[in-house]
Amino acid sequence: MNLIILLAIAFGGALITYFLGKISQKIRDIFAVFISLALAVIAACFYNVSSREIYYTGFLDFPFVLRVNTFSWFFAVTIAVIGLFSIIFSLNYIRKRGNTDFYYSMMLLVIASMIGIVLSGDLVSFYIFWEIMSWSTFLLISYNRGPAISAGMKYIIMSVTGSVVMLVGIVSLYLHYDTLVYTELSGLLNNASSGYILFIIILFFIAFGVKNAIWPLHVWLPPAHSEAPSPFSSVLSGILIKIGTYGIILLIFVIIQINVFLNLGEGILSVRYIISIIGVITILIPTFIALLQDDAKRLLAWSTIAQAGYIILGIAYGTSESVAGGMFHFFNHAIFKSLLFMVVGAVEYRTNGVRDLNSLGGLIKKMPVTFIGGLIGICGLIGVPLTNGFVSKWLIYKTLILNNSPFLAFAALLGTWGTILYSYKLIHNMFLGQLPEKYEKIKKAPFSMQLPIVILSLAIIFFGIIPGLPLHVINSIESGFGMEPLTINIWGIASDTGTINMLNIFTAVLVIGIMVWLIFKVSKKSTVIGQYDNYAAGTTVPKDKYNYSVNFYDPLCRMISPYLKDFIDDFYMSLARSIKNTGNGIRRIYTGDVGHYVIYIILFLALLIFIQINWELW
Amino acid sequence: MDRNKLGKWLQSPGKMGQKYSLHALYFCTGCGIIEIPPTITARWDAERFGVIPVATPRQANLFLITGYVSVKTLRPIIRSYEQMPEPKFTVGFGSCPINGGMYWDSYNTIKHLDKYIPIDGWIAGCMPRPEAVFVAVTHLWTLIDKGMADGYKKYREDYHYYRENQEKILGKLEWPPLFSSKKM
Amino acid sequence: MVMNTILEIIIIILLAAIIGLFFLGLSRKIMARIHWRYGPPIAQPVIDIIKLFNQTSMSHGKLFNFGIIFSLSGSVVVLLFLPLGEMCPLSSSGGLLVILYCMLIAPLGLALSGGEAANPITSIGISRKFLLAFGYELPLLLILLTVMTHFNTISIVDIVNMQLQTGWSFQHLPLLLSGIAYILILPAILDLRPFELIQAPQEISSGPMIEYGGKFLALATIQHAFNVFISLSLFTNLFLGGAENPGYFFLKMLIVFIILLFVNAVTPRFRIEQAIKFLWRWPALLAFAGLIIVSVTG
Amino acid sequence: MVNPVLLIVIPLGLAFVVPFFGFISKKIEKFIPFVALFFNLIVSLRLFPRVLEQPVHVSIGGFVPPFGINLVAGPIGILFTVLIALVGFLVSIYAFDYIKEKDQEKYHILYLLLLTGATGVVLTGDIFNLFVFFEILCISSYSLVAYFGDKTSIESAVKYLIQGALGSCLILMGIGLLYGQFGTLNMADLAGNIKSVHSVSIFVPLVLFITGFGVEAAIFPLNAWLPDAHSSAPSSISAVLSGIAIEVGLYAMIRVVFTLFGASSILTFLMLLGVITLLIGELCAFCQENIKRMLAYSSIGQIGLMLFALSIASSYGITGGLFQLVSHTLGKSLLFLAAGYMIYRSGSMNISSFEGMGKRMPYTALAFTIGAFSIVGLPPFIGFPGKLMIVKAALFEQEMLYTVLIFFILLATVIEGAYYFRVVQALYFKEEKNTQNQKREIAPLSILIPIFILTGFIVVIGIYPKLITDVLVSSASELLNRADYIKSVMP
Repeated sequence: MNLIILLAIAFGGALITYFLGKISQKIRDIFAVFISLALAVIAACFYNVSSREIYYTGFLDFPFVLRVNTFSWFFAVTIAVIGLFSIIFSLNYIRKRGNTDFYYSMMLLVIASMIGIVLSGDLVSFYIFWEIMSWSTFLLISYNRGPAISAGMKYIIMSVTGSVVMLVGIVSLYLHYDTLVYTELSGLLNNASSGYILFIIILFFIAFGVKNAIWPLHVWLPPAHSEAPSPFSSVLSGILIKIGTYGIILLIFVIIQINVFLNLGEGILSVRYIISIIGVITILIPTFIALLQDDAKRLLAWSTIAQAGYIILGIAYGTSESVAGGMFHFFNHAIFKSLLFMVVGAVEYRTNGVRDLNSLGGLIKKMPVTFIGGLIGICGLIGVPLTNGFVSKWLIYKTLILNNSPFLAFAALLGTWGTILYSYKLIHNMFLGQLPEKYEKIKKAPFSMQLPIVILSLAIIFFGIIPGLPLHVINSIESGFGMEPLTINIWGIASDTGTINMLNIFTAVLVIGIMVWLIFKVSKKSTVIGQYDNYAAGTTVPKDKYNYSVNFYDPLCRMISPYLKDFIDDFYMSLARSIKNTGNGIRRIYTGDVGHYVIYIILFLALLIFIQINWELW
Repeated sequence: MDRNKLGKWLQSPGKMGQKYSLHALYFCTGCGIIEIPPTITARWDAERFGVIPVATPRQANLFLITGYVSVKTLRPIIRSYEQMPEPKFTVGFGSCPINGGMYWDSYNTIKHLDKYIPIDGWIAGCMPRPEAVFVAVTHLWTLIDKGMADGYKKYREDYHYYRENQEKILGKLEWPPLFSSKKM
Repeated sequence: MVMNTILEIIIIILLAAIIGLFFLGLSRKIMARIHWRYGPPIAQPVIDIIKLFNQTSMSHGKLFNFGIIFSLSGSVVVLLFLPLGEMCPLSSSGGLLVILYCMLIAPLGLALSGGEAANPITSIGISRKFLLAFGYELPLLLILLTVMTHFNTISIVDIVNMQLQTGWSFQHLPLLLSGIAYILILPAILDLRPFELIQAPQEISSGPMIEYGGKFLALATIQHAFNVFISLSLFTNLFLGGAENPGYFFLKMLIVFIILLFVNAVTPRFRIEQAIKFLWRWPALLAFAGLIIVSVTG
Repeated sequence: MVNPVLLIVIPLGLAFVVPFFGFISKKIEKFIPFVALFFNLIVSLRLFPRVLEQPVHVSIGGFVPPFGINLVAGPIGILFTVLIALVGFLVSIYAFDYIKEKDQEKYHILYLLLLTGATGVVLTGDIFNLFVFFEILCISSYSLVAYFGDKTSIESAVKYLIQGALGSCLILMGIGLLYGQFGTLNMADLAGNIKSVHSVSIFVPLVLFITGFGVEAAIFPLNAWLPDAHSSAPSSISAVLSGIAIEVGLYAMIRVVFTLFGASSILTFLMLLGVITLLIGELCAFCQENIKRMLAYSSIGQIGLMLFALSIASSYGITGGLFQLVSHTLGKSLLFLAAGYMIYRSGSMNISSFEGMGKRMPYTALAFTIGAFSIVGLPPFIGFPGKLMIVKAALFEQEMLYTVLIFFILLATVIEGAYYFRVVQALYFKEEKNTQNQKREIAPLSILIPIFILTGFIVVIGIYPKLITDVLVSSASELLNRADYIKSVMP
């Protein structure tokens, strides 16, 4: 199987889907699912394959290189699988909306271009796929209309800014080293001056930072994630921003080698520390902002930024454990964040688009499976032991503590406690509390929504108990980067400085849980009562009013909200406004009076001659 | 007091538990509540009998109705009583719940509380002193020992009677009749 | 080997239950004595639990049941990570960080259970619980990081063993600061005054427990007892040299607990903002100073 | 043996017989440009391989260069010819259904004259001849701008006329000055005589040329006619004006600067001018609500970008600039054609009137979107290789100035993206306010075919730029090697 065939299937599938939709909606749905399934299966087949394919396509002088190794395999499979689930989830979600052909083909195009990015073996094809991803994402973000339009605008402008900056970096690399193929490029920068490396890092980091929503570049993400269709939000949050992560890993470990990267700068001012600190800021501020959100998807969007901060922190810190933690967290985040967006999407679907946390509640009685998905999702997000998020965070914390960076560790850990607050708020306000009367007749989510939710929930638990599987892959990626691999076993990590064994914890939790359950079961049975048989100081429970969800963390929010103005967003908006004002000002040059125009021409002429006569510049 | 005798404990721990851990819900309907603070604080210290005040009916198994019961307060009383887990005991405090007391001819006072919920014991007086509460508690112990503090069983058996009486006064009640929901 | 571990687990759980319930009883007794009352017998919590198990109870649904089970098992699991002398069944499974995370399970379980009860007062309690946890976690994290950085390990067993060689943590200056900070936040962890915000029976009718009756309340009480044991045991292990000897261990915990009870008996209680402000000011400052000293010197 | 003269003679001749055909049948008229330009396309494509080996010289009337009028069909000339013929041909198809006014024949005559002028400019080797063709181009475009005959179009045509005439006048003065000094009008001959532009007597004609051609090429601050003219002309003419006329102006300017004067010292100035033009064009376009004005300002910006790239005067730079030129010709023509039809249907040039067009006219809207993406420089469309090459050329110089300028250029690209994406969103993601027109209408084939062909070119060259890069490289070497040009014309 060639990589080019994989890409051809991906891109061709996207195109064909559009035209199939003109024939029959049903066939198109099946075809879209089939294509994404095929992508996932084929991508998975490349496990442990390491190959390169070079095509001289005549794109200027650049060869078109595709390559697969464990690193890109890991990302490709994650992308394909999450993509598959999102497509399955879309089946019902999108059915009643207009423009479904467009939706599916763009969805497949985004997935295809992401697979293209991770499989490309040189920076030009990387860039091409990158831009295809950018604009197709833009079209999908704007799909929902209304507020989605400005969200899409924000996204594409930031994205284009990032990518043009990256283009400068790519071209600069090409002019210096005359090649853009990773394998030839890697190691060449060993001899470059540190100033040049810094220049390259900054250029690339802006582009990847925009996509990965690193703190001062994150402003596009909250509106984009919240306004996009939910299945696409899960793609956005689960894998698309991780393409930024992929880029950063590519930059640090492939283009610039890790030892070069670690030796840039000294102590607290070294590049790795600065990026780590940026990562920590990315964790902390968005976590607190997420606390203040009332829109379920916007809350998750801010949470996505915060989790991306963990990934950046882990990768930039640069020890082999932290990098493993970062990459593992990428994988975990892809699972649980797309799961959470699907959960919110299912609720949104059944409640006809309500995602305001203040007006939902009590849906656990109506949508139990969705609730369980949400619960497991937030457990993974928080990192409760036995879910996958735990191991990755544990790795990051551990290496930060043992390498004497307790303040970074502190900030990261504090972020976790913020995560508990907002994620409980999310699940409480949607599923717990009193069920409003208008939702009494809600049905449970349809099968095509429950299936991905269930599978992803199981995956969270599975990889939480058996973290060895992904860590094994990550280990071989790391040894590919020339780093010291971790000592792992299937249940966890067994290094000298700290061991973790999920089997022990799992057994303990299981046994103790069963024991407690037995005690519970043996003792007197309890009567099941409804939500209106509730303590209300003896009075009857008022319907629709007896729910505490508005301003759930009001005391804290009152304390912190003055400090949490999103001034970065304001800054960008004022920048945009000032550009617009400048444009309006400059437009005045064209007065509409032809006399002025003639004067311009004469003045231009006269000025040039005058300059030449006086100073003889030319 | 017999609380230190291990033999009895081993015979029926459940019953002993009920006796010595009376978590009381004070329903401050009227002036009777004024006698409760001294009862539970340093002067008389009800906690040495295991009687402590709790906040919600769910945690309580002793229901003290302190003072006269107006029509308006009857509904919360019934509601709270029904929300308490079984076994549960009720004590009417003062003469008003017994027969209306000084409000015997008031148009909106409940004269015979035991028509609406079962009462396990009465403390007569206006007001009864805190010592009377202890007398009531010790009396309740003997009743529990003999298995005669069975108001909650009566309520279950004669639910129709009570519900009828309640609805006669209060009109149609908002909540569905009890004892129809299934066990789990 | 396996039998040994199982035996250890059973011993630890029983010991923790006994000590925890004893402490609960003791607290009521001591409080009564401070109030010039006779007070209930020490075993009163046990009596309560027996009674509660014999009562019927009302359940709001499956999650209502699951939450309390989850919560209690979470507490019990934490016990297995804490060294009690030589005994520490899960010593090789992640150390202090796992304890930190497992301590989450208990409040999360209660919160879920309370959430399904559909009672706004429960939600208020839960909200307070998380806020207060957020308040005390900030200093707590600093404290734990100070300890971990000082000993350069994340394993609590190693920390205890190192204290056997170098003396109690309290003897080292940065850890002394952290220890004081820990004592300041302990009432918040144990829901004692001046941080008794979560149950607050006079105000929000015992908060998350509001719908608990019968066996639910019994399990919650047991969970609380474990929580008392865990917090005190963690403090003792980290700062007071752990359990060279079970008797001493118990004594250390007792002394710390009695100090807390005295504070509990004589103070009123904070509002939630005041509590967070306090926690983010003094304990956090002390712990922060400790962490700076450790990271500069170590 | 095809002769480049045919490229000029046939359209010119056919232009004048259009009225005669009009006597026979009004319907035939509109096929005349179609036939002429199809012929041009075939001829120029036939010439292509030959030109790449060796530039083709034609001496009119048999006089050898310094004395007679000659045509020089080098790679750059033939590249332009192909572009002109291609876009002209497609626009002539577009005009079948688009131009429905009574006096069609004027349109067709002027249209053919415009393209003849453009072809003449790029093929001629004689500076006066260049001026003449340039005037043909300009005058026919003045008239075409006024084609609708309403107040705004006449006003903008007059504005255009005044500025254009001033520019032509300056060019003529420059020619006069040169002729007075050197006694020849042949470009190669003149170039052989001019060694440096330092002296005022040489510099003044240079500046006159730059200013004069700059007016047509819409260099800031000489470009004030452009937004008015482009927005009030018929859309097919806007496409040609924006896709061909200003590029030809730029060609003339570059040809003069590079070949005639060899003025490498003024290039830095031109480059700065290019960046300023780019920034001002994009900033002005950013706050436009009128779609055609927006596209017109965008053309100004693109011209600035091309001028910047061409002024780098390295092989990379000129290749990049020419690539950008090709991509702009294709992309902007497509945008004007697609927008033109949507304007025709909605009856308003406001961007808000485009809302919901994605549903009403899916194909046109799709083409517009692709054109917009291409102009912004997103792969896999033709704009991206151009942008890549320009960045490469600028960074290749390894000078601080270039690196700073390239960031400005990229900023301008972002601004450009912002307003194009706004239109794309209006097309697809905003509901039309007027609910009566929700009906789906497919444009007639004569509209769709040119649009689709242009879209096809944009996608294919975007994926496979090697299709034209070879030509561009040899064009660049033709522009750069002044001595070779002189030697080849005057052996």
